[in-house]
Amino acid sequence: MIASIFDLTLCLVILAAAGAATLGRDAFMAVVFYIVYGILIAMAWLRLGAIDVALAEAAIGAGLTGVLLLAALARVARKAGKEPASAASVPATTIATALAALVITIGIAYAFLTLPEPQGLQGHVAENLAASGAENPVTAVLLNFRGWDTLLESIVLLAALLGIWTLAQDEAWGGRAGLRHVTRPGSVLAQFGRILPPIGLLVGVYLVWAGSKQPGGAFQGGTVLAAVWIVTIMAGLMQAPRVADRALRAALVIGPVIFLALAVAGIFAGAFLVLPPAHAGWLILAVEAVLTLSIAATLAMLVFGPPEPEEKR
Amino acid sequence: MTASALALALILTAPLFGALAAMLMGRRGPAIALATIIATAAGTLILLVIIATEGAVHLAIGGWEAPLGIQLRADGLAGGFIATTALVMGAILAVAAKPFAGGKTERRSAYTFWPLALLLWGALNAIFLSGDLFNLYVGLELLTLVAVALVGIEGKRETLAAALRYMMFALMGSLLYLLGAALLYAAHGTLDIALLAERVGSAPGDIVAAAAITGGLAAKTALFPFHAWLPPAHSGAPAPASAMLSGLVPKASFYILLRFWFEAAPDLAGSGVLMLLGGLGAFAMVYGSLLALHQDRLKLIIAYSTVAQLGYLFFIFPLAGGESAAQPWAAGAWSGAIFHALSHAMAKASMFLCAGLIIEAIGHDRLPGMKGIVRALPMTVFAFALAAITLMGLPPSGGFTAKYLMMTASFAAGQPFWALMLILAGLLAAAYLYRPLALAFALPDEDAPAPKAVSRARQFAPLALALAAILLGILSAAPFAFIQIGRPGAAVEGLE
Amino acid sequence: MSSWYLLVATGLLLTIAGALWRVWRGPEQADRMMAAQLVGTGGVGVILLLAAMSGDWAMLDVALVLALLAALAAIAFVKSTRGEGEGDPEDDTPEDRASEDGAPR
Amino acid sequence: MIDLFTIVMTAAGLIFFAAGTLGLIRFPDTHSRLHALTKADNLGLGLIALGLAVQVPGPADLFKLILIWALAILAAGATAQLVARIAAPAGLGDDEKAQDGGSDGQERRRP
Repeated sequence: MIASIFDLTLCLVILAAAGAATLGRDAFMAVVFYIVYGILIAMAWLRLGAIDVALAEAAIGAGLTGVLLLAALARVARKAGKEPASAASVPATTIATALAALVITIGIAYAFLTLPEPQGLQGHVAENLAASGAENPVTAVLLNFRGWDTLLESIVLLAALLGIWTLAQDEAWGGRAGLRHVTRPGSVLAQFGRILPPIGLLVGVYLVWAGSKQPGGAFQGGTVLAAVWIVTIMAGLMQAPRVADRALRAALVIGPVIFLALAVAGIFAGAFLVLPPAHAGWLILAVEAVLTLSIAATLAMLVFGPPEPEEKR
Repeated sequence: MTASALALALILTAPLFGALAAMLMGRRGPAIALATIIATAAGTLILLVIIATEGAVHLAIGGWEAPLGIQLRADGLAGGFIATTALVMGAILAVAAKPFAGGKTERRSAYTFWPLALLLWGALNAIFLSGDLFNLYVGLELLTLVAVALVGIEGKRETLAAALRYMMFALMGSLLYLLGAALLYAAHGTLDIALLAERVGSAPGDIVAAAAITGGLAAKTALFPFHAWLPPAHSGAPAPASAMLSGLVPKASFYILLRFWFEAAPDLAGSGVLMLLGGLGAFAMVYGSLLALHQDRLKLIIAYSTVAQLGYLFFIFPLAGGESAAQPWAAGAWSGAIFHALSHAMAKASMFLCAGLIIEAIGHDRLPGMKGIVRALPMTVFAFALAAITLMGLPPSGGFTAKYLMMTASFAAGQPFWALMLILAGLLAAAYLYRPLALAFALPDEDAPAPKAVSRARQFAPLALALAAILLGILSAAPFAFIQIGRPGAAVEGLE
Repeated sequence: MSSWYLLVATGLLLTIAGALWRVWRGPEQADRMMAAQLVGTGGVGVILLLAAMSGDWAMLDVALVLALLAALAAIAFVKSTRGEGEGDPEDDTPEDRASEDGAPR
Repeated sequence: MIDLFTIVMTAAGLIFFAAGTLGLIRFPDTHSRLHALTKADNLGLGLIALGLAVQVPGPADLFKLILIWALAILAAGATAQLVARIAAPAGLGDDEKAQDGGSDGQERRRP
């Protein structure tokens, strides 16, 4: 009874946040609602027993994406010289979009209600868990059973970064990503930038290490590490790297490169991306470790944005 | 280690390795691209031989069979698309080597172009080989992001707007597709296409899923009425990017539609759905052609032509799908449409590369300025003309074979409407391609500035592509048989 | 006991709903941001209670990540309000800004 | 007995949260809302964490619980100060700011 009340309340609050993010006139407000929405969705995932997803949502949805959107908003304001105007509403387009969304929602809801008993792959995963090299079934799926998806996804992140880099101005190319951040030594922000990173580092590494046994892993750990880096730079304790920096580029690609190399090595075992059960455990941990590095670097660079021209600093 | 595993690994990973290497070593893009072309072409050749001699190849990634793992499938269809992609990418990258050359200092567009182009290739190969609905989604996602970035790579304001619009359409498409795949997984407990074929029925969930997947993929293939993003995006990008975007990228979502309707859910393909898809295709064909007639810029003509040409790819659904699949004409309709997809990929990429070379020579692509360009760029204009022959469907091109096969099937199926539309499509293509060609061969204006010289070697790449499209028509017997390998329903008819 | 946890969690959700109202109402950006902070803290509280209720203490990691990243959005917000994104909000006298401008980079 | 402790502490935590929210909704200006909020929600979360501390199975989880609370205090304290600084100049022209969606310190932007 009380469980249903909780779930119902949660659903209503989620819908309210989503509605406000969509319908609100003010872009800043929409971003704040989006952040709030991420926090609420993480709770919903917990209620569904999907701790891994909740972790990812808390880290990426509520954490990093919010920062990304705030930075984007500030960038638009800077370029346009004023608060970005809310999207001019074109009645016909808006109505058509709303109608399409309504039809799709009704269709999905109807289909969902008529679904047979869900028959996922939990049984298959459990049967093969011992040979996967991971104790956490989610990690087993991500790094072994469906490792090819994960490998491609880690490259999707890089593609997004390349896309953002194409937005740089030509004369700024090669320079430091994003804006230069300055703080006064001893200020609240600077102190905060000193205290948080060690804790964050600990948490990030813990999440990766714990990932093979319990919820966690490269994506969640990498996001936390990216956040740590971002805080350090925003607090003015470090400069963002140059986009032409060799070490940065090596960090960006090392995860996917090692994962790809492992995939190719699998052909000696007769297929592609084969992890021999005897070695799967440490192989997964090694891949997770390098993936974490690459994901952290990529996500942080996504947030910093393209390099800005020197004279504007 | 088996030869097929080696071939598949090469095809899947060489472009991705190349992209990562290009990302690491900013100024070595062209050299890395060359190495990638060699490695991928080697893998492709091995795979083609294996498919031709031993039939379709199946590989469980990581050794995990469906439904747990992801299955790779390389049949004649996959082989045809992979080989065509390798050819087209090779030519495009050869032409791109000059404008995107490394140089002494790293430049933004030269740096980002190579990893993006190679990632695009890697995403295409991943899609063509995948037999898993979610893995296809990941491939599409990679393809979409890369394609959007390539549209905006020149950093001009209006191309960025086109890129954003493209992204909105494409992401909506991805989302719809993902919803459909999620519904199918919830209902049937698998994402594997072969397993889904045994399990998908006509429950409401299956129908909604099929609608979502089809709608999403149609938006990505720019099927009318989701075509609005295509012309500004394809014409705004730099020519080598346009060639990839127009020749290859929409084929990936079309390919997934084929896999879905012919393999995953053939029983769901009622005549209504198939007619709707074909009908929208016919509409797109007329609409795109008419708009192509009204353009005054070469790249826009070529881009609207893509809307039209993609349109009649969809005739494959009424002609070879559903109840037609078991009919004798299905093989012809199937191969015809695939021939069209492949020859269009070559011809359209060739045309955009030609347009790029013309822009290099005269500085713009407005039609009046092209007068007499044949004197400065004879090979380019010749290549353009050959590509035009394919797009019009004149013999002996691949486009002709495609139209011939589809028209025969259309009469055999008792649906002559599609044949009429195909004839109309050819006439309209001739009309909108006539203008640039006529101008190219006209006498130049006396006061026109002299075009800049473009090296012969670079003019050769589009010519090679256009010739390949013609050769596909001349040597059509072998590709016809090859594309049939592993075709769903082929065994029923005793064709092989 | 688990009913109690859920009861408190439901109560926390209601306070979150109240904070949402403030996000909507504003009027200052600072108001919206602070309200979002309250949602974050309340969310951490809810997750702690959910962990206790289900007995699955791995959920604490989610609360940990949320608490760690809660400050990130606020810092990004503060930073984004500076014209050029740089600078410390504590440097809010014109003289500070001027001296900083003159400083060698 | 342990459960009773948990019940009392979590209930007290909830009350603090409720009070904080009430302040957030009812107080008239940005600064007083800020004060109400930072004091209440951290104390609220602290009490809830304290109440649950006696329920955790092992020292590792206890450590996490403490860490969570410490992080929340740290984050809320620092951000409250920072946000207060942002809100400060805005107080001069509330009406105008409210119209264009809030303060963003543009007057200090360098060319």
